[in-house]
Amino acid sequence: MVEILLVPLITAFISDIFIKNKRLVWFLFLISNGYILYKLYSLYGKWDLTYILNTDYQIFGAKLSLGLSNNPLGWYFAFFSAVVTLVIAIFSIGFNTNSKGNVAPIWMLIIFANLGIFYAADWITFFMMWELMGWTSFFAITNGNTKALDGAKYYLALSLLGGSSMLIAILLLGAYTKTFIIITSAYRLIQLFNLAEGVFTTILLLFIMAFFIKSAIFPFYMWPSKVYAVGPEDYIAFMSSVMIKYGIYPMAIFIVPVIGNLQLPKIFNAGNWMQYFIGYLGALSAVVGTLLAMFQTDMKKLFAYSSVANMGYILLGFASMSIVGFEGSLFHVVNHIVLKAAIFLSLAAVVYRTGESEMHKLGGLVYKMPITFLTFLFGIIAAAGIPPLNGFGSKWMIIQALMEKKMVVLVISMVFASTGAFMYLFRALVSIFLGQLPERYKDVKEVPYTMSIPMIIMMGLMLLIGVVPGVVMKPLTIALDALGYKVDIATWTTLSSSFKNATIDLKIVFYMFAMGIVVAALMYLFGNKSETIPQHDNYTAGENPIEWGVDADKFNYSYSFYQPFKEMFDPLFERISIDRFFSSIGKNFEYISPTIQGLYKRGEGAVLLFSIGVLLFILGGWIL
Amino acid sequence: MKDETSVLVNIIAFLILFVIGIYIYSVAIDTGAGIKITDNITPTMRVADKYLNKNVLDDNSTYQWGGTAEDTAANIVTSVVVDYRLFDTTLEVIVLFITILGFGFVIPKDKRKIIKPTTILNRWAPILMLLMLMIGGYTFINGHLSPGGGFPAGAIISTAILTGVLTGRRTISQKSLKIIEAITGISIFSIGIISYFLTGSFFQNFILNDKIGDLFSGGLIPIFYGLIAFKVAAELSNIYFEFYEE
Amino acid sequence: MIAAIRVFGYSLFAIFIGLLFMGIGRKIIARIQLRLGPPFYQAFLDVGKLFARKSITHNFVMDLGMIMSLAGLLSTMLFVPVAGHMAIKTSSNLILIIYLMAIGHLGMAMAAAASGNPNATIGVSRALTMMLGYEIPFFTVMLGLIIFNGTSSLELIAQSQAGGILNWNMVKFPLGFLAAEIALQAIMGEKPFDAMVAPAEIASGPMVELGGKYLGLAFLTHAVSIFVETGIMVNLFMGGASNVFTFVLKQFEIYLITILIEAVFPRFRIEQAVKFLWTVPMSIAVVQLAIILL
Amino acid sequence: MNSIVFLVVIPIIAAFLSLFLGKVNKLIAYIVTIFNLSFSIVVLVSGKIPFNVAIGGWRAPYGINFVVSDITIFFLLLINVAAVLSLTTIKEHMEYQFYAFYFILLAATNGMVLTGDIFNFYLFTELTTFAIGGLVAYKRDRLATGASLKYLILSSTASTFSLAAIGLIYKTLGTLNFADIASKISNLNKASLSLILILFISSMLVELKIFPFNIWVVKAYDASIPAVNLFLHGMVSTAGVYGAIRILLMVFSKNSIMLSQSSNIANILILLAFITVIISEIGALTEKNLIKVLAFSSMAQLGIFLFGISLGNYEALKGAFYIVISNYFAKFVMFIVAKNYSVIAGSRNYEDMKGLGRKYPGLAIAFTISALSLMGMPFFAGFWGKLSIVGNALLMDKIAIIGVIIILISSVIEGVYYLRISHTFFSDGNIQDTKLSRINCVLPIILAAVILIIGIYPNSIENIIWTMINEIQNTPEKYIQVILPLK
Amino acid sequence: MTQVFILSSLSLMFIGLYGVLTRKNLLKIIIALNIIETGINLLLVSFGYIDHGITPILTSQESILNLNKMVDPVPQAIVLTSIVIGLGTTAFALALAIRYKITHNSISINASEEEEGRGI
Repeated sequence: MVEILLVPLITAFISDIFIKNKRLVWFLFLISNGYILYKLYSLYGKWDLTYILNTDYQIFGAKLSLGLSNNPLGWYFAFFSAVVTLVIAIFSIGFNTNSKGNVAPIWMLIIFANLGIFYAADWITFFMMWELMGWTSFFAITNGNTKALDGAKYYLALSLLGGSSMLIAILLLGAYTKTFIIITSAYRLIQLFNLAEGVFTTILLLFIMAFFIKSAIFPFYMWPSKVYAVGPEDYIAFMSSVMIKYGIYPMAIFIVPVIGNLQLPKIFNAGNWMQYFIGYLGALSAVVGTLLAMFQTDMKKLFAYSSVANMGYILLGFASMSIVGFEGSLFHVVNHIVLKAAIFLSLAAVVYRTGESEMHKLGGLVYKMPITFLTFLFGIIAAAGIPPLNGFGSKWMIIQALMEKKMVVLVISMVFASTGAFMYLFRALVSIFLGQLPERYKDVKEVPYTMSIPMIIMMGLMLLIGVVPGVVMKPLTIALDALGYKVDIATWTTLSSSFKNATIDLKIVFYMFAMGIVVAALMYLFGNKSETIPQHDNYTAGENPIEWGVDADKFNYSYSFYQPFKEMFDPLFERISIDRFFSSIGKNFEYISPTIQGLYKRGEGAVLLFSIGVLLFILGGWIL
Repeated sequence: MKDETSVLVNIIAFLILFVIGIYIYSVAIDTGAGIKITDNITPTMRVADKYLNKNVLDDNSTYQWGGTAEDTAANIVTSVVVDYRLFDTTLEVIVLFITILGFGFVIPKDKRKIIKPTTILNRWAPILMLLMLMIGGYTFINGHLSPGGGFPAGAIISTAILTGVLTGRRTISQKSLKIIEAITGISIFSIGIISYFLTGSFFQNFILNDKIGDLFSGGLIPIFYGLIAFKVAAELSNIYFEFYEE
Repeated sequence: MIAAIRVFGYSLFAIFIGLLFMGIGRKIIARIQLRLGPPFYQAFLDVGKLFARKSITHNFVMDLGMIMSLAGLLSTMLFVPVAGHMAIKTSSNLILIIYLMAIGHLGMAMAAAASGNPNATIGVSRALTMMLGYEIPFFTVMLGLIIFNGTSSLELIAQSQAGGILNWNMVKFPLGFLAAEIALQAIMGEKPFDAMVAPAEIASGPMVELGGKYLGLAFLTHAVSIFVETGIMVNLFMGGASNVFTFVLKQFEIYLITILIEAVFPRFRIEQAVKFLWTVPMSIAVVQLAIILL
Repeated sequence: MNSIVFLVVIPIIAAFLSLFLGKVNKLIAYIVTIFNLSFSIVVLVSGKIPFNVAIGGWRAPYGINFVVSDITIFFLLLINVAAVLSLTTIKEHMEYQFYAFYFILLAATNGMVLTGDIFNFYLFTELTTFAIGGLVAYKRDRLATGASLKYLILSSTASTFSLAAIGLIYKTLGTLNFADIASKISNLNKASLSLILILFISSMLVELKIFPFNIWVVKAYDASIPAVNLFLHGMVSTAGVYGAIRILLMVFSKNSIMLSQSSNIANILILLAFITVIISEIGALTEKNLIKVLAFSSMAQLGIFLFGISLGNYEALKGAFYIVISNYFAKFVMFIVAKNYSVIAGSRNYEDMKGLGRKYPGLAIAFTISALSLMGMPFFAGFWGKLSIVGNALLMDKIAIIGVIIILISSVIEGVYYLRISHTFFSDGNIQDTKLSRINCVLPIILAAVILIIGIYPNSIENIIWTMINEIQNTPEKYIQVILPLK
Repeated sequence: MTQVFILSSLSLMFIGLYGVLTRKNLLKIIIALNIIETGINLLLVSFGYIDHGITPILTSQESILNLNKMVDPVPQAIVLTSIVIGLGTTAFALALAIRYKITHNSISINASEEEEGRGI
């Protein structure tokens, strides 16, 4: 069991030594990812595997022992992120042939931490892996270019803050429940609820704060847009799809079971106040994420906010606290991993070829990069949750669960967010791929094979999960069953919810869609033949716009795409901005620090401060 | 010109001292149980009682004038300084060595011309130097009998050298002063090491059974005081030579 | 194989009914505007003419887009139970239908954007904003019905309104019906909310570059969308009739209401439309929801 | 056993000799330091610990005595190892005064750790102050004289306070020996005990770099040459830490770990500790000069150490020991790296050191590892310290909880500015390649490896620390009986 | 009688401390330091004071008899060393002050090291 963690560590060390020649390092990276995937596959089903390392370091009187256990939910998260990481690894071989910095060793360390987080048996190991992942991702994001620094600094400060709040929570938990094992601490925490409710809520809130920072939920939704815009694209594909789930995994394994069976009064007999707290935060991050995504001009920032929205959906699933909602959000975790990885791979391909990531400077790439366009289109359809592809299944289950629990406001915000999602996703499709092709990208070619094959694999994955959800739902339900949830094992193609005959068969949906295409194609062939003519000689009635001194892509309407819509929301966003609030905290510290340096620079008040110190001691004696 | 920050600093300083004073006063008149800082501890409870009765090694030994004791110095302060707590004094010598070394190291080397001495000083200089040397010698020789000791003796001897410097006569060169200083320092500590080899523990007095009161009593004390005197004299006169212009 | 024939039959029937409604609709609007108006079968003639004529396209994405839009609408139609029975025996889920409708809009929008004409992309952006506008009130109404009936399958909701006119949802939830009507107006893209096709400002928006068979496909898509939207309204609020004829008649009544409204109203600006949609129908729907919940 | 005094006498004799041996002084320095180190290792191995040496033959409360217990030998080793390592960084020829000051500093720090007499401890502190004053002023330029003078003024006022405290102790308890004071402290009046404590602690906190008393720190570190930085960090603050442990926890605290009955002094200490941490972290946030950043950070680490001690819980004390060890190794690496990089880049501003991490990856990685250990990141030595301090402070009273929260926030700030520095090392810059010999890359890598080993597998350090803690736990048997056998 | 000594030495110390805290000129600060030193020395000696005590020097047999009237020798030993420390600090500080005058061309304590031309 432990060799699955040792392999990435050793490869990280080796590739750090041979960091100079890229080809070997990235090849090693691919092989170790492949090995991890194979190992994870072989671990399926063996849920009692554990590995304990006893240290005689004493904390709260007891000797600390660090452990790894193959818990089913951890396996579920680890396996599907390993699948996607392998695909990204293939992609990044081609992508990194001529990139400056080499992020492979640090990335291997992150994968080590990733597996550690999913397999940690007790809180201390979990925290150790969590913090390791925190600072290694800082180095991966900056990776040598200094303009990435302030975004990465912002992320680092937030993740360290999250880490500290989690440390306090873990230690309080350890002190009051006398154990660090995750599962037993969950049960004892519930009993602790009626003893010391104040401590219970502080522990829970601190945990939730740490997980929300990592998963970019509402109060901390700003860092993805700052970080994804500056990091190396292939690593950002990994980060935006897999690393944003680190907050969700502990929510699923610890917070939801604890909140689930708390004997708290039910509000509108739907759930206790904590469920609503999580639900409303999820709804807020979905709505705010969607609105902000609409107004972005940089494509990576746009998809950063779309990740925030998707995390919101997952939280809404958790808030419903019904088994269908729980399954729906875990299913959405895998869906989001797959579709976000696909989208960011195609973005990486676009940036690899054009080097530009501002949407209004791009356009018309569909004719030059058809495979990238298709992946992006599939990604868009999946992200918007449109049936034939994988996004729909999980959103459907979450909406069903919320409706069944009559959490009306949450359902409405979810639907608002998913239709809004359709708006900004389509906006990205239009500005990057459709419309006029600017002059400077005339000679842009399709990405080489090593990069287009992973994209095709991703397309296939999305379609496969879309049509046959059992590929993900079956292992998920088996894992939940192993964990002790009363759940019936999902069939290959049907998804069911607890409403009266609310089961949908995605296979039939696919057939219906295919038949629709056949009928439409027949209608199309029935018509007369048509000839293709270049784009810019239509509305300009044959004249070439260049004679008017304007080049073609000036006619590309994509700069402020939803201008009227934006004006509706501008007054709202001017007044309250969480982003300004957090960065102002940072600014205050940086504002105070020169005054302190001034105090130490001249140093002539030394004796005065000495006597003030003595005074403090004396006053302490009288006052305290 | 009194700008307002310094006035503010004055007030703050005054306040701080005022509060400290009140605090000390309140501690002094405190009525709690236990020994207070104001009442003197009964003499027998103090460590000094053993030094006075010179019975540190075995508790009930007494001594007579002219008889012998574990430490035969008449001046008990000297016995404490140079015998019972000799290590402090050796460290004291090092403090002086370090500070004068630092002094010489840090002071800028722009030596000033010595103005021509007046005839009176010229005439009386040798007599004065002789007198100072005699008094210095006296103080450290019977430091263990009468008040005084190595440190004041060194200071007096250095004033002799100072008069030599003031009158412009070359009494002793700075180089030789440094050598004296080093030799005396090393010899102090080598005596300590010798006593370690002789008696098993450092700085132990290995000259015993001499009688209290006579000139050569007190074991190693006169030797130590002599060395200290010369060391202090050498160091202090080192300072004068920093300003002396050949 | 029979399933394929049934699907084909259903789609032809839907197209036929759709075009029929369009023709009759144009006739009625003409009559309201005191002019004779084209014969009711005019829509069939147009489609025939369009498919016969040669046409121009810019790239494969336009073709793919148009096919996808028609295919999307058709597959949505296949899930709407017509008078109780559907092309293929499966459960027709409301949420599924809402998301499937998005494919039609996606296809149309993609074709328009691929044409590279700025008017088209402006039209598409307005269409999508409008979609966000009408989606929320429409969904709130549906949410009320789903929670009331405890199921999200359209068939069961239709069957729950069996029996006389008295237990139709239209009667039981008049506010819900009113809100759904206003939202329907926007879904169909009729006059007060047709900022996206706005012929005056952006030369019929997305359809600006379409000619020949592409315009024909657009017509068919519009026809099928009329059929689907009115079909949903009938199932939700008018008890989804026992035989096909009454089903079509009810659909026509719904369509008639929208046509009448369309004939007399000027056009909203896009943000006015969205603001209106989010305030008036939304508040009615919320009141309806509150009634249902309490 | 009596020969332990050689540790102090030999360097002093070498100091006197250094006047004559101009060129060979460096060799003598190496010989004496290695003698000290090997001698303390021999004493450690000899297993006769704990034992007591009476200087001049006079038994304990009356004469001066040297005590060697577990804590003493541990800190002795730390100081002597630090001395040997910092000597390696001296490359160019130094005047003989430098070596004289160095020898005296070595003797004084060893003496501070060994001595069992409070006046002797005061004298050794004085010697350290003068030696440091001299070493800081070694460059004799504008910065060095200012820093040394202001340090001297502050430390001499502080020393008068401690002298007053010693006088009061002698007046009330009649003895100057640590063990004797420890056994007689309980029959002191509460108010006078807190007066004595205040006077003594305020002079000690100057050396422990705690907030109102540490104005001298940044100027002294910035003004002195890199070797002196290492002396300051390796020898002086370790001796200060030893002084705090010995005096606060063993002499004045009766048998309970809390600082004697006056718990409000402990509260004030906690308050000052976490104020120091937050202020020095904020101070370091926008500091450009690398040496000043390290000075601020060492103040913060000592603040956390004091916080750990004054919590009054043995596990928190264990955490404080971890912090001392991790800070000791980490700062060593950082100062050496700072020295090498500032030599290459020509200026102490870390922005001019861009790209050096790519030319000399060993140094930059060692710097990052020690930075992460200071931040308390897992898999590094600092984490274990932070874990037990935070864990136990959470269960204490309100002021401790506020303190822990502030310390965690400041460790976030520390993380931001340290990783920003190590990022500038690794980012691509144009540095003309002045050949830095490979050998001085070796030392930081070894020390970083030590930090990593402690971080990953803390068992070895854990047992050593527990032996020391149960010496503090039962001070009467372990310390007082050794010195004053039951009469 | 001891109150007089203690009070006078305390006042000496406070005057010295006030001087160190408030004066700007370095030489005045060093002098104030000296005042504190003498204050402390007087305080230490006064701790060992006994009413009508005699000096702890044995001059004859009968002085051995009235040992308990002798003043406590240990504070005097401590004072002896602390006087020399006072001397050392003052010498070293004065040397530094002279060099400070040259490098900062100003004798005031708040002449800053980094920025040029500040401080009187």
